[in-house]
This record gives sequence, structure tokens and C-alpha cells, in this order.
Amino acid sequence: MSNNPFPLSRDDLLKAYRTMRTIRDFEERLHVEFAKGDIPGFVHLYAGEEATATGIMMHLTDVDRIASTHRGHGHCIAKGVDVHEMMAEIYGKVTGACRGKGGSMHIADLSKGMMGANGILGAGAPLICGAGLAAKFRGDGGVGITFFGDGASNQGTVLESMNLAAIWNLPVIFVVENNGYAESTSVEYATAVDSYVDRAAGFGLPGVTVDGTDFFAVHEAAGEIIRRARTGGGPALLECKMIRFFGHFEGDAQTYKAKGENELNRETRDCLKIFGNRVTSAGVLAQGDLDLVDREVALLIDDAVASAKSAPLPTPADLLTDVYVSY
Amino acid sequence: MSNNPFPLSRDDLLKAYRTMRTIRDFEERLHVEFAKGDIPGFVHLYAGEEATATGIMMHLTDVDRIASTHRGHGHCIAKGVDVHEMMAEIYGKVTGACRGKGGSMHIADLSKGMMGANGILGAGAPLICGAGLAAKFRGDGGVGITFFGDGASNQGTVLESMNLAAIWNLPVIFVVENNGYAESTSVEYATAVDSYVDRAAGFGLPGVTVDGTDFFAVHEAAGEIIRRARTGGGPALLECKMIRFFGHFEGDAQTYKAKGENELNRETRDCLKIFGNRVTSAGVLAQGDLDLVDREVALLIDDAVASAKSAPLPTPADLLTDVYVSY
Amino acid sequence: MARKISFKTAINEALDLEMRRDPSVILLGEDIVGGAGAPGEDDAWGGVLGVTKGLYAKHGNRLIDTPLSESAYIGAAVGAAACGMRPVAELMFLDFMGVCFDQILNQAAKFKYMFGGKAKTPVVIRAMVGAGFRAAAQHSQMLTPMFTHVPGLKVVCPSNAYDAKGLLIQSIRDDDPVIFCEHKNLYAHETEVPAESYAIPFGEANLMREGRDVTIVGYGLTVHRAMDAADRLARTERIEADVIDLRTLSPIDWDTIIESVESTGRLVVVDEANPRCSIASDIVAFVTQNAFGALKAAPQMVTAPHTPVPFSPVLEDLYIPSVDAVTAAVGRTTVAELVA
Amino acid sequence: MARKISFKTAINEALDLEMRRDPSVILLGEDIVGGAGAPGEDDAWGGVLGVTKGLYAKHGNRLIDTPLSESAYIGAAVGAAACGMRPVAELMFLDFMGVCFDQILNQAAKFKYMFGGKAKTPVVIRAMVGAGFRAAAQHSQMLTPMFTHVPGLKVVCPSNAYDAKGLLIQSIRDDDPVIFCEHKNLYAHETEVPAESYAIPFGEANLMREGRDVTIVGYGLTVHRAMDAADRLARTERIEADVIDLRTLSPIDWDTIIESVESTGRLVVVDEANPRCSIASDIVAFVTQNAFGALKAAPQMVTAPHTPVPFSPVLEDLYIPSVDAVTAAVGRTTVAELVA
Ligand SMILES: Cc1ncc(C[n+]2csc(CCOP(=O)(O)OP(=O)(O)O)c2C)c(N)n1
Ligand SMILES: Cc1ncc(C[n+]2csc(CCOP(=O)(O)OP(=O)(O)O)c2C)c(N)n1
Ligand SMILES: [Mg+2]
Ligand SMILES: [Mg+2]
Repeated sequence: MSNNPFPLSRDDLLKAYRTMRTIRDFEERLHVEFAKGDIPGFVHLYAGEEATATGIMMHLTDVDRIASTHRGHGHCIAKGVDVHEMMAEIYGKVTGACRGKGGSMHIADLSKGMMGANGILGAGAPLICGAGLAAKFRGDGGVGITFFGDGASNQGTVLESMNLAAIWNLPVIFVVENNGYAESTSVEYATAVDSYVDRAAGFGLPGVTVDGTDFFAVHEAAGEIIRRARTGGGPALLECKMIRFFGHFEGDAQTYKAKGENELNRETRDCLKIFGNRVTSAGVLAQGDLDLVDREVALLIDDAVASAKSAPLPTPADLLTDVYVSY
Repeated sequence: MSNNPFPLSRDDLLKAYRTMRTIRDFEERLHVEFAKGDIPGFVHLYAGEEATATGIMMHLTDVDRIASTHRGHGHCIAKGVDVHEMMAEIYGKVTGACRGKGGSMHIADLSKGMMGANGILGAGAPLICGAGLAAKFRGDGGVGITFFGDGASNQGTVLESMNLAAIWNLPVIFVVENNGYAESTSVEYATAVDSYVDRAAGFGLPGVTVDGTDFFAVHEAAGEIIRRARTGGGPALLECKMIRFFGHFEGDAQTYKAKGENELNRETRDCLKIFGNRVTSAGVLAQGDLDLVDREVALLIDDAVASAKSAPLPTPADLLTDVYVSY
Repeated sequence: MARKISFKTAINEALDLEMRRDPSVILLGEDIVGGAGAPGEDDAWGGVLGVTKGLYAKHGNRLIDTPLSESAYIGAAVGAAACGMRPVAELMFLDFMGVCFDQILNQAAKFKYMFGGKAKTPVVIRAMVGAGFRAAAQHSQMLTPMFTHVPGLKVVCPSNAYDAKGLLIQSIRDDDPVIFCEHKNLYAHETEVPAESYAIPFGEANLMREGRDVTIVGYGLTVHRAMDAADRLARTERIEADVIDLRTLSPIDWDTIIESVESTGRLVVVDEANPRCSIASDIVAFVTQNAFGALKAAPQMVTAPHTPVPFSPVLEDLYIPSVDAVTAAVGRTTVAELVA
Repeated sequence: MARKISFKTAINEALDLEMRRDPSVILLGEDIVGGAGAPGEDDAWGGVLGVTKGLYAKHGNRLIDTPLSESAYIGAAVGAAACGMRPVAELMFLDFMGVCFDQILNQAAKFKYMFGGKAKTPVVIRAMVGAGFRAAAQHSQMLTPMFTHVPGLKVVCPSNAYDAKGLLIQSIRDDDPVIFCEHKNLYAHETEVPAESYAIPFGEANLMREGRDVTIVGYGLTVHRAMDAADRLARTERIEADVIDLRTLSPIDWDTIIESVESTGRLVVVDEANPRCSIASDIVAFVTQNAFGALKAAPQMVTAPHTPVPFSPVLEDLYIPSVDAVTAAVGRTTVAELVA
């Protein structure tokens, strides 16, 4: 298509859509499976926030590292972690990304530059400073990106890390995933500043706020920030305003939300719909292209769930291994 | 004196001068005694910074609480802690403010609203939020003030506390004692923002920067901030730019400072000289008034050192007491 | 009037009663009310597992939802305590100690001593502990030994609803900082609990069951494993065990333990914490040093392995000390005699 | 070529040698160079007590001064390690763990296990421990039991310059996170140390002295108290002691301890940490469970009291386990026989 108004090729647009759809289906399916009682532990779903992980990760390769959160499935998928291994991990199977020892909150794949989901809020910020420091020493041009929520933005680890990244001029980006809630608490209550751009300024960091449900807005802002960081321009903060379609974790009654809030959001602020409309109305992709992806992704997730369910469990011996490198 | 251009009465000016002089003599004398090897442990001197502690504390009563730092002697004296008990504590005597168990870094007197010097950087910030919270619940109009240095300003505890104080609208004031150095490291290297006012803004706090060697500047700025906090106006940050006359601690060779830096500072930025010149040239106090205070303070410090030296040591039984209220 | 209520309800009741009794008691924590600044209902959560649910309706602003800044709000609770309040701060999972430990280790625990006895810090820190929830390595630890190690802290870990209520009331009235550990897998456990207020003094272990052959010591969840093991041993091996529920780890009731071991000569300690420098090792070492003559066999420690808590349920179930492990340990104390 | 050098110099030498050998080794810490951004000299401090002095001249920007943000820079060291570097981070005083513990407890220590063996975190955290410096309650703790309790961490605490060099080199080469504890009162202590590079493997205790009557175990400073006690006992009571220097607390060399106790039948453990859930209790419990038959008397623990570290020198000197306390404990293991 000659007249493509987007800064991404047709293939990249399809790739972006496929990533977002994979995350969406992965999460919607977990919601269903969890309700059946098949899935152990705490599960925090990323559904509704896909455009942010995808818009940012489109700029990264395996040399770039990310530090994720408790709500990490979307980051993992967008960073290229194998969906089958993720699903098996969430089911606690030995075929999982962490051989069943980590679960939803600890999925990691360092070979893909995915340094781990994290059960401790804000813990990824210092870690990613270390990734940035390593990249700087190696001179490999890699960048580090840490994600944290509006709630975690008030953790001392995150705040200290902004100052550290700034004075060391690290190739690190702080992404605030502002979905308005920390569990049941609103960002307005918990965070004493209207814009995270002001918060960043207090640490000498440039900051940008974008609509995190708009893939193209995220992609553009992230691209500029990442390019600058790669070329020695230093750290920055990116605030993405987004929507959490489900509860804080599966089982959350969400009575703190307004009546009809979820329905309205799904209706008006679904990043997948928004993306689909943009690319089809621009005539760059046809609805059929998207439908094909949808069908392929549906099959992928079906297969991931099926094989996760039938995969072998860890054996008792696994309990005692992997404590030390030399254990 | 009818034409007193200062916002303080003659008596208050004398009180302020006496406080600053007491701190100065206390510290200069410790410097001498430490060199003799008479004083155990780490000693961090406040000499050069007197105007800040004094200018702020002039606005406080025992209902107001402060959380101090490792460099706490000046805060203690200005808050009314007994000089004899302080000196005895620093000598490790049972007559000390903490019965010899705390030492220089842990002098406290809760009856005076002095919640303790602290060996952990930034630790006073959360504590003072608690003091502010207690004052709010009691409605006693008390305010809480936490002091921390330019170095400690990058501790997560301090940063988290600014946000906490802001969202809870606590009567708490964050005083950055910016003497330019954290041990041997410059604030320019360690802190990624030019003015702490910008740092405060990132947490929704109003901030002011003043010359911490100018008693009147500190007194005025602090007065306004404290008044606001007392009347429900919420927290604020006050940055005081100041000078540390001695090393980080006694024994520091200070090779990180510029040649002649200390001498020049003592010559041009001695808060006691500045204060003296202001009040005498305005004709509100005569040099003789100040000299009299100097002589009285000298005697006080002599007596404090003499009695500290001759005071009894703790007894072995003291080792095991005071661990629990019911120990 | 006693009714059967859950461990969770007992805690809620203790908080309610103390808040009525003493206006200086306030509650701080993440989402302990819930819905702060949100468009939906008030009291939307009552804590992540609903333990404080309903207290907001009764006590309003004395419950304070906090930002996700544990250092700041745990420290604020400590500071408020030093200023005359009696704050009960909820640290959702004790695993989160890592982001706020200084305020406990170097501040709350040390004020009294460091200030020569002139400070009082009556703060309670409530936190969930323990495995079995499929919450993985960062939400399942006991960490009780770390807090027990710290002079100046009192450490409580109830095994049932009755104790939870009485020990929490005592914790709030106690003038020292208390770490109150709630095993998340006991929340639903029910026992008879009087409706009225009562305090269980610290340092008084509970002799749950009397035997003559062996002493089994546990706390929190492991008390139940110990009781099940004792029942099975009585049925199948005619071995009668003393089962001791420590209730408080610091202070600890050495007398009751020593007295029991002096009569049984055999000791098994069951601890869900990791083995090194654990509560199990602490008790075995103390008893051995102080009642060596009474020991007929080598005391046995039954603990979690020296590993983080695994996610996969099949592994996590192996991680937690089992009834089989306890009975096997008891077995070793009986055959060990020959070896000795 | 061996010369007498101090513990402090030995650490400096180990860092220098490893930085020469391996470009992935970097150093982070507060004022480890000193004078950053200041008008005066470069390398103005070399650490608060000068341990890293001179390394900046040799290795330049591979030494990085940090802001006073332990969570951020300790975590950065952990993160860099997970990304292939071998950072050695200095946490000035181990007492400061309270402001950065999560990055150690829930991150570094757990990556390997939590990620199913797919992570490697070769980070070393150097920190000063111990009392005797008149540094009071927040700058004098051992805290070694807390780290030893944590699966995934290795914990090292040398007693002399030779071990300090060899153990630090091993720590840097080790692929697991290591907490390297430097007793501040040993910095000036000198021993013969080869100039060349050598690594002392973890989990190999050092039998400092051979006896037949009693086993005395210590680590760090307490090894010297144990040795002095052993000398005195030999002179005055003709009691010959095995003295074991643990060198590493995790992993720990159980074999050497058990072997010794099996020959002596008597055990005294000297630990400068507080008593509850201590290294002393850990060792006494393990030995009792696994070598009960060999014990001729009640094992004895000599530890600091259950109090914070007091400031006043007269009290602090009483706080630290003394030679008298060790000899008295040995005495109890010999009379205890009768009781047993
Ligand atoms: C240090 C720490 N404190 C508290 C928690 C419990 N917790 C887990 S997720 C969460 C809310 C996080 O909110 P936010 O950062 O906005 O991320 P979101 O869930 O909205 O994606 C809380 C309080 C934790 N895991 N770690
Ligand atoms: C958490 C913590 N980290 C490090 C230290 C060691 N330390 C004590 S004072 C100091 C420098 C503090 O500098 P600043 O905050 O500017 O205060 P100043 O000494 O200049 O008054 C350092 C690093 C400490 N006491 N606590
Ligand atoms: Mg959120
Ligand atoms: Mg300073």
C-alpha cells in the first residue's frame, strides 16, 4: 500500500495487532479458566492495557531489557516470551517458563531480555538501572525499561531510581502504567501530583504523558524517548494513561468502580477496537486481515491452554534444585 | 529600643544569639576534646549551620516535634535539650540524655519534642509524618519538622514521606540542610535537580530555598511555612543552603574541599558574625550584649564538659535494661 | 457468650473492641478501607482479604488507607506511637518487610534502649505470613526468625481464632512494638470465641494436648500439623505427645517447653520457616543447653527446606512441614535412644 | 611472596586483582572513590574507612560513587549481575540493610529459584559488621543470622587478612549473591598474605587449633576470642580445644564441626550476634540433632545479650562475647557431665 499514513509498515502493523490480540485473548481466557478454579494463586490481568506494552516493545530487541510488574503477562508477550511456556507456568507445570516454580507473578525469560514479572511493587526500577549500567559498560546500545503502576509510583525504590538513572545518565526509561487504580485506591487519592511529568521533573527527567490506549501515541512517544536513551541522551519517564478491564486480581468484586464503568470503557476505550478502526479506515489493513489474525491467535491460545493442562507437573526433586547455581 | 527593624524582640534576638553561640561553642569544644581522644565513636559537628536550626526552632514549643539526623547536636540545643545531658551522653555517661546508651548519634528528649538524632539517613521523615498524624488526631496544633541533608534527600524514605504528608495534608515540614556535601560527595553529583523546590513540586509540596547562614531569612521563611502547617495548610519543604565548617565527621581530612574553602567560609559566611553585624549595626543589640552572652555560654560549655568528664559511667546492670518497657 | 467464628473475624473483632476502648488506637494500611477517591462504594475492600471489612462504618477516619509506600506509612505508625498513639499498621504480606525494615529494625525496636528507657513505642504491625496460598516466593514466607532475632521487638503468631483475638488485644495494649503474624491459611479456621474482650498475656505457651512420651512444639499453622501427628501417633503407635503452641515467639515461654521436655525426654519442633537460624533451631539449642540431662534422644527439627517457596501446588505442598514429617521425626526420637 | 598486611589491605588487594582479571567486575558504593563533583582532590576517601583507596587510580570509572540511595544502587548491582556483570556493591554498614533489604531478600536471593534455574546473579555485597567501634545501636550489628536464614544467599565472614583476600576473590567469582561481612574491628589486624591471587572455597571451615577436650566454634571477631580462650585453657587448666573458624556461614561446613564434636564430645559456639535464632543456636541445634550420641555435655552458646548495641564503651565491652565468657562456657561443658 503506497499511501500508508502510519510510521509502521503493513507488516509491523499486523505484528502490533497480533501482539495486542494475543495479550487480549491470553487474558480473557485466563479470566475464564480462573473462574473454573483451574488456576492457582493470584492472577493480575493486563486486558485493556495492551497498546502500552505493544507500542513500547515494538521498538525493542533482545538486547534491550525490561523489568515488569505483578501485572506482567502483557509485557512478557510483547517482549517475545513464548506463550506456551507462559501458560504452562501459570498452570504450575514443569514445561513453564520458570519450570513451574515462579507462576504468574514471576514469569521471566532473560534470553529475551525479560528480567521478570515482580511481586514486589517498584522492585524493577533499581534492577533496570542495573541493566542500563551493564548496557553502558558493554556499549551494546541496549536500553532498559521498567514498568510500574500509578500505585507503585510512590515506592521509594522507584523514586530513588529516577534520581540514580538521571545522575548516571543511564539508558533507562520509567514507564508509569497509570490505570487510575492501585487495588481499590484511586491515583487521585494516593499520588500528590497531577501529572507524572512534574514528578519526573523533580528528578531532572524529561517526561511525557500519552493516552496508553492509543497504540500510535504510545509508539511515537516511546520511539523518541528510546532513541534518545540509546544514543546517550539519558533516561526519561513515560506516563501511559490506561484502562484495567478486569479487577485488580481475579476475584475482585470491583465495587470501588462506578456503575457501568467497565462496560463503558470496553465500549469506548478498547485499544484493540481503536487500533482496528484506525488501520482499516485508513485502508492500510482490511478487516479480513485482522479477522485472520484473530482466528490464528484464538487457535494459539486454545493450544497453549490445552498443552498447559496436559503438561507434566514438576517432580518432588524439583523442590530442592535451583537455590544456588551450584546446588 | 523603639526602632527595632527586626521581627523579633530584643529578648528573642538575644535568645537566638545565645542558642547559636551555644551550638557553636558546643561543637568547637567537641572538636578539641575529640582530638584529645577523650570522645568515643563518630561525631558529626553542626558548626556553621547554627542559623538554620535556630531560625526554625524559634517558632516551636514542646508540643512541636522534630526528627533529627546524625548531625543533630544543633537541633537538640535549639529544641531545648539540656546541654549538660547532651555532653554527658556524648561522653557515654549514665547522666547523659540517653543514660549513655545512645551517644552523639542518638540523643533524644521526647519531653522536649526531640524525637532523636538518627544514624539512618532519612529515617526521620516517616517518623515525623507519624508525629504530624498524631498532632492531627489530637488537634493540639503541633507541627512536625524533619531535617535531612542534601545527601539524605535521595533516600526513598524521604521521598515517600513527601508524598504521604501531601496526600494526608499533614502539619509536617521537610527541611533540607543543603551544605553541599554528603560525606565527600557533592550535591551537584548526587542530586539530579538544581533546586529542591522543584523536587518538592513533584510531590505537590510548596517549597522555598533560603540562605541557611542568614538567621533572619530562615526565621522568616520558616515562620510562614510553620504558621500555614499549624492552621491546616499542609506540609512544605524548606531548603537551607549552608556551610559545614568541619569535616563530615571528626577525623575527616577534607581533601575533597577546595584549598582555603573552610577559611574563606569562616571569614565570609559565618552565621554568627552575620547575625552579630546585623543586630549591632541596626543598634538593637550592643556588642557588649553579645560579649556577655559569649562569656556566659563559654562558662556553660566548660561546666558541661567538666561535669561530663567527672560523671559516673553506666553500671553493668544497665546493659540489660530498657530493651522492653517491661524488661 | 462464645460462638464459633473464624480467625479472620476474630481479628476484626479485636480491632473493633480496642478501637472502642481506646481512642488512641488507629489503623493504617493499604486498602484497609478501600475505594479511597474512587467513584464506587466506600469500604470497598476492607483489606486485601477483607479482614478489616466493616470497621470503617464503625470508626470512620480512624482507619486510614495508605499510598503504596510501606517505609513511609509503617514509619509513620512508629512515629505516631512514639508520640502517644497506638497505631495498628497492616503490612499486607510480611514478605514486604524488605521495603520498610529499617523503620522496624533500627527505629521502633531500638528507641527504648537507644534513648535510655525514655521512649515508648506501642505500635502493632499486622502482616500475613506463610505458604499454601499458591502465592509463590514473594508472598508466602514466614520470616518469623528474622523478627524474633531482633531485641526490642515482640513477635506473635496465633494458631486459632481464640488466640488471635486475645493476642491481638494484648498486642495493642502492649507498650512495645509487636509484629503480629497472621497465617493466611488459617483465616477461615473457626473456633469458639467469647464475644467479650479478653487479653492473652505474652510469653505463655498453650499446652494443647498432654502426653508423656514426646514434646512437639509448633506455632501458627504447624500447631495443626503437630496435633494431627499427635492424634495419629496415639492411634497407631500408642505414643502420647505433649503438643505446645508457642503463641508468642518473642517473648517465648521457655518454662513450659523445658518442663514438658523434662517429663518426656524427647523434643520435636515444627517450624514453617526455612531451617537455618530458625525458630526450630532456636528452641532445640536452648533446650539442649538448659535441659541436656533430660534428653533421652536427639531433638528433631521439622522445617521448610532451605529453598524459596515454589509456586506449583505440587511443590508447595511438599514445602510445608507435613504430618508425615512430624510423625517421622517423632519416630527418630524414639529409635535415636539406641544410637545415643 | 607473602608479607604481613592488614585485613583492610587484603580486601583492597582482592578487589584490585579481580578487577584486573575480569573486566565485568565493577565497584559501586558511597564515597568508595570520594570527592565526586567536589572541588578538591579525586579519590578523596576510598570508602568511609579507606578500604577502596587507590583503586580509582588503577581502574577509573569501573568504581562508581553512588547517591545515598541504597535501594537503588544495591538493586542496580543486582540487576547488573543478572545482566552479566560482576558488581561488588559496598553497603557501608550492614545495619543499613533495612533500607534496601528487598533487593537482597526478594530479588537477588530468589531469581535463580523463582525463574526455574534460568537466572544467575553474581553480585557481592560488602558491608561492615560488628561492635566495638563505639558506633552505637545502628552501626554495630552483626545481623549475620538474618542473611544466613535466607535461601539463595551465601554469607561470608572472615576472621583474618589471609581469609579475607581468598574469600573475597571467591565471592566475586561465585555465581550466586554473596553477603561479604567485614568486621570493622579486624581491619587493622595483620597476617601473612601471599601477594598473588588465590580463592578460598566456600563451605570449608578452618581448624585453627587442634585439641581433644572441647570444640570451640566462632566466626569473624569471635574466632580471636575463641583462640585466646583456648590458649588460656591450655595454660591454666590443661584443657585442649579444637578451635573452628567457620569462614562462611552459608554454606556452612557441617562436616568439620561434626567431626570435631565426635572426637571431643563438647561444643561451645561463640557468636557476636544476638542470641535468638542466631548462628550459635543454628549450630548447636544441628549438631545436637545429628551427633547427639557424641555429646558428653550440654553444648553452650556464647552470644551477645538480647539487647541493641549500647554506645557507652563500658557497656559495649560487656556486650561483645569475652574470653572469660568462653572459658566459663567451656567450664560448663566439663562439669555438665555430672548433671547429664
Ligand atoms: C511492596 C509491595 N506493597 C504492596 C503490594 C501489594 N500489591 C500488589 S499489586 C498492588 C496494587 C498496585 O497498583 P498499581 O501500582 O497501580 O498497579 P496496577 O495493579 O494498577 O497495575 C498492591 C498494593 C506489593 N505486591 N508489593
Ligand atoms: C541509610 C544510610 N546510608 C548511609 C549512611 C552513612 N552516612 C552517614 S552521614 C552520610 C552523609 C550524609 O550527607 P547529608 O545527608 O548531606 O548530611 P550532612 O552529613 O551533610 O549533614 C552518610 C553517607 C547512613 N548513616 N545511613
Ligand atoms: Mg494502577
Ligand atoms: Mg550534606
